[in-house]
Amino acid sequence: MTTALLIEQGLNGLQLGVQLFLMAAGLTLVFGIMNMINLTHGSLFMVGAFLAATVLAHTGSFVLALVVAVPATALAGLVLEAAVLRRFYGRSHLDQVLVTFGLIMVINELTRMVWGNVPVPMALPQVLSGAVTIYPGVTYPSFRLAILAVGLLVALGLYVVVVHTRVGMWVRAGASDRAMASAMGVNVGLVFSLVFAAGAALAGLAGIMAGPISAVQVGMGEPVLILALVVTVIGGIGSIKGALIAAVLIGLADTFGRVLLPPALGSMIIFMMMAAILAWRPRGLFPVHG
Amino acid sequence: MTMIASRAATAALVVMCGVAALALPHAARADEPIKIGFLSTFSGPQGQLGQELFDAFNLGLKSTGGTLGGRKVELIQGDDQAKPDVGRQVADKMIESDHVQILTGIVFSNVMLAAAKPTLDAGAFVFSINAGPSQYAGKLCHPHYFNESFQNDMLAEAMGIYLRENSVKRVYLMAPNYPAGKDFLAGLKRTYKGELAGEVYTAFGQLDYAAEIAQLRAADPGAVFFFYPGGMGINFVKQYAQAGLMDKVRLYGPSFSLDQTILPGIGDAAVGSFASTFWTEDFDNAASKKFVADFEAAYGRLPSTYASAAYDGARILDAALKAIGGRIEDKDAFQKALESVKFDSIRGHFKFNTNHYPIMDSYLSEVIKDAKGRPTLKRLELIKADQADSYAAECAMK
Amino acid sequence: MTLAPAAPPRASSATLIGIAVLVVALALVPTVSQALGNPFLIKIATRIVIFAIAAVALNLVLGFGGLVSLCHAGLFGIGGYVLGIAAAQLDGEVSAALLPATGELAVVLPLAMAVAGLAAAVMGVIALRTSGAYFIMITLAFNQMLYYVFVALQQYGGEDGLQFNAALTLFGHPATGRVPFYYGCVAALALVLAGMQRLIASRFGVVLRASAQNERRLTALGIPPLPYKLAAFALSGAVAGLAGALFAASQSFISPSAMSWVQSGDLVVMCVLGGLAYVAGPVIGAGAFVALEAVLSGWSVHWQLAFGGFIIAVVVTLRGGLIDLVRIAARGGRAS
Amino acid sequence: MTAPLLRVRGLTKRFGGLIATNHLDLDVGHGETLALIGPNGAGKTSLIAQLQGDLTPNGGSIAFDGRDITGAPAHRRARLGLARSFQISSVFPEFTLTANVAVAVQAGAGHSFRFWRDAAADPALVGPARQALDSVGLGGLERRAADVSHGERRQLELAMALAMRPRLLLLDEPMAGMGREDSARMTRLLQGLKRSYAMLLVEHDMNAVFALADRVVVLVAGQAIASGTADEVRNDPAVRAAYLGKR
Repeated sequence: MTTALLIEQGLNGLQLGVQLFLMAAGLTLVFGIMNMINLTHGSLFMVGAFLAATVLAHTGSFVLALVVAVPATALAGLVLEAAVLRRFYGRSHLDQVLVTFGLIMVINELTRMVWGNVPVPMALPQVLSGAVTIYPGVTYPSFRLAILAVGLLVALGLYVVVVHTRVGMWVRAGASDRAMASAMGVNVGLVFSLVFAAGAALAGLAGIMAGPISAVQVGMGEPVLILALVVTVIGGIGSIKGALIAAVLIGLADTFGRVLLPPALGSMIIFMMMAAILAWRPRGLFPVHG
Repeated sequence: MTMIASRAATAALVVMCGVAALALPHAARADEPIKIGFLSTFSGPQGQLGQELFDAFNLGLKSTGGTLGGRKVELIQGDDQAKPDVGRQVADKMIESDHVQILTGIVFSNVMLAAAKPTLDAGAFVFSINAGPSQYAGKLCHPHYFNESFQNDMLAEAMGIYLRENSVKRVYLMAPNYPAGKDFLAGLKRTYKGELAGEVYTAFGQLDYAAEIAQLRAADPGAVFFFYPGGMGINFVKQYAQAGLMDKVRLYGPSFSLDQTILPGIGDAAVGSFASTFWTEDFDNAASKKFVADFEAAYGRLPSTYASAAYDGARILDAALKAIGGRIEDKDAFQKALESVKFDSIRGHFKFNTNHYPIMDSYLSEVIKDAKGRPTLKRLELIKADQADSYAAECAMK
Repeated sequence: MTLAPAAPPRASSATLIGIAVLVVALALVPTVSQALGNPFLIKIATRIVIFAIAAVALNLVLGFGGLVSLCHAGLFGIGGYVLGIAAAQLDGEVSAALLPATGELAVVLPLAMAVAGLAAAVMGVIALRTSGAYFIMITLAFNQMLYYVFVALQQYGGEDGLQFNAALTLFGHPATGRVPFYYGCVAALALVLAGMQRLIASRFGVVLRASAQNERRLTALGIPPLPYKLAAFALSGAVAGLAGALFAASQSFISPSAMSWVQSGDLVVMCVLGGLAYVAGPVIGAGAFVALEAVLSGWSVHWQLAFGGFIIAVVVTLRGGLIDLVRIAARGGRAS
Repeated sequence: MTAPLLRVRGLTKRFGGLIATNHLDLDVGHGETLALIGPNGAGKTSLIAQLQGDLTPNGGSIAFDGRDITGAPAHRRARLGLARSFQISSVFPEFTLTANVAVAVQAGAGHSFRFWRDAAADPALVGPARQALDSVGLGGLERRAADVSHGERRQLELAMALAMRPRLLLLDEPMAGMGREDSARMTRLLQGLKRSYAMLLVEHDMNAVFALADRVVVLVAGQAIASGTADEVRNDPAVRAAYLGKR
């Protein structure tokens, strides 16, 4: 492998990782703070992509698509939370898995009824449709660089919000001790709704960023959901830092595994890595609780 | 104790109700409608393909007045969820519970392999409008098994012929790591015979191809031949174009990777790539023009190559049954009628080979934008007239 | 008798009667099927019984051990491939160094159980280091590895799966006749249910159920939970392997798609749908799942909308699964 | 002169920068009831957890009946006769009271790889379990542990500890969260048990401590700052300053 190719594949791995992080961040927050396994996270990813593709098709503006679809996905998340999921915070993980499993089926079929079976086109934004030379011999698609930038910005933003703001303090308080947080005057229900909406917005954003490079179709959320779950547990449930590091790790392992290993092993590499890491550190790389 | 008993009774009830709901009394008579089991993939990410086949098959039925050989048709729909064992179970149900006489609609080869055996064992016909596994073209060929669409390798072999005859050097091969993917690449290699710049298999259902595309670029090939059906095709072609390779290294594939199941999802990015095919939207025979017009009117989209075969499928059944006065119950007669079927194919030349797979013309086509700005396939040149598959020699019918 | 989930099943003889009634009802299917003139009913009932065995096996660790395993489809598939490979050798299509070429169920079924149980034990040693959601995901990882291994095994059909024509026998008698095979499966389910019922009530079962409730307490009392959880996991895997072998036998076919993680998820859904607290709960879950899937998927291409809605409705309204309906009915009956 | 039943030497436990146990020396004699008192955060529960095996110390040694158990796993210590009742009730909520105690009996009756016989109908388990429940005043109460009152659950904990036929009871705030009446009842109960078992008692209820303890050790910041009879400790100026004075 030449240096140029090594750099390009490294960028590919990093970009895939960052894309996974966008998904895993919301998942790990909801999982860690509300102790809720939310399998509909993949559905929100899909809804974000479909909404953006529709806005884009009607207006031709990618920015407008972002501006409309991200809040709309957050709203969809809020509705989902208020209508069904809220009453499952106190239930067992199994019940959560089952109800969200049922919701996946329902949301998929509803999406199919609205948008049909045929994959929906979603073009690249004009400014980002080219490629940039970043090293002699390495040209890289601008849009993928944009994904990289967005992902890193989100990571930075999450860090600032969670660690340095009042809202972040509430979130952390709500996560560690609900009763205590309520006593301190934090509206835990509101905080949970906010966190859920934020997670949904991130999933939607991930879907929108994935739209131009992949097929916008029913069922597009589930493969990504599995990878995001892998990232979440490798990083340690509830840890944003862990999610970022695990996502990049998975992105790089997957990219180089696919290129360097025979196909059968290449498909397995992520799962072998997860099994090895959990055997070594049963609570993930950055355990949050206890 | 009462509770225990009623618990068990309710449990039994739940099971029995479910089971009983499947039961339908029956009796087969010749004046009854012909029963066709349409077993296809309707759910999950591949659900689009089943729907495409179903829509086109129904349109074909409509074009024959809703009858086959003058008899009414009862179409029983079933979802295999792209899982072989589910396909086998639903095929069993169609045979034993619905008493279908023909099983059709299957998309995937592995589902076909699982579902065809019990169907044929039960004496019913398998009439494939899509899945074309090599096993049933060769060693497993069966008097009651017909495939009117294609054998997996055929379009790849056609593309191999074109690339060889046009001296395209150092072709780079890519396909998903599953049986049809391997069939397609094997088919290309069978006729291309030139030096390969690389041969890469990716995971089935893979979303991101950036790493493979980087390797591809580094290998500096003369052309790329790829087989990615469905969503994988959309992902790959979009990402290939975004990597700036579309005008540097030409993209060749079978039409399943570049037809109307995929092109709308890609948008303009695929324009300028080439597909081998047995039918395109611009075929100028009357039957084909009617098909495209009717399909667009009925479903508001252009038909794909999948649809073209499904549409022809209904019309083949009609023509064969017409020849024997609709007597599908006479299995030998029906088999002979199918073997020598004459009908007005939208694909132009069509006849069944000795192994009950098609002999037809293959063409090269290019992805262009049509008058309405939609990406479509435009027929360019004939690659091979009366192309047959490569397994017919292994078939000793009966 | 207490109605609490996972409460010690005191009235075990009464519960055994309940299981017996369920089994007798299942045994009546061939008669019903004949009366209706629809032989397919037996096939779908066979599928229900086989998945019921797998779900009951899973529920040993899931409902009673509190371990959410997503690798049971993998173990199910291992059992299926043991039978499939053994039988396919008779056709001369494949060969395997470690497995006998035989279609004798008395040999192959125990073998399938042993291999699946061993695989479960090996995975359990690693997976049981973790707990909770981490356990779910590490078992998912193992399931995916098993899946890709069998996809890669081209000599056994790879993704296409493995078909075989060899006739299966039980103690030398043909075993693949539709009705006898069905009765055999029902008998296997009855044995598994009765065995599980005893197991759950035994000292071993007490430790397993106690570990699901409060592992720390159990340790403080002087019982290390790990060996017991591991034994339960291996046993559960072995029975799942039995179900897989019966599945392969019923179809003369096994493919990797039967061991995908989605299939593992389906087994979990069957357990939760039926009710985790009772040994027979998963039987009801498997029946509802398979029958509903078969009925709904014939109605509409949008069947998953109704199927998903049904699952949501059950989880939202019935905390203990479908078996709760019986409890509600019983309460109503008592009140009147 | 026999060696003490429990002998702790130089025990140290750190949580990051926080020292929970600081080179602690402690002895509990055969048949002795030792009360451990100290302000919140003094490291009492951490100490109990290290003795029982739930936490691994960073340094020092623990010997039980002359045998070093510093590195022994919790279940082995339990078999040797160390029984703990938890500060926050730790029971099997889905089991009945009898079944809860029967698990403790079962733990002392060899391995549990017994797959066939109905444990709930096994007199060898149920008999001693009922006996232990009787001895804590819960006889005849056949309910799920999740459904009984807080006080009853504390009694259940004690019954489970007794059913292990322990040699040393580690009681972590057995009166925590109890009303005055319940506390008094529990105190009487423990007074009755005092003759049969050695006890290490962590408790905030000073009336109970002074009524039960043969000796009192005062723990502050992981160190024993005083030791002696209840009266001696009560009058110790250092203790008054560090602990009693604050209240």
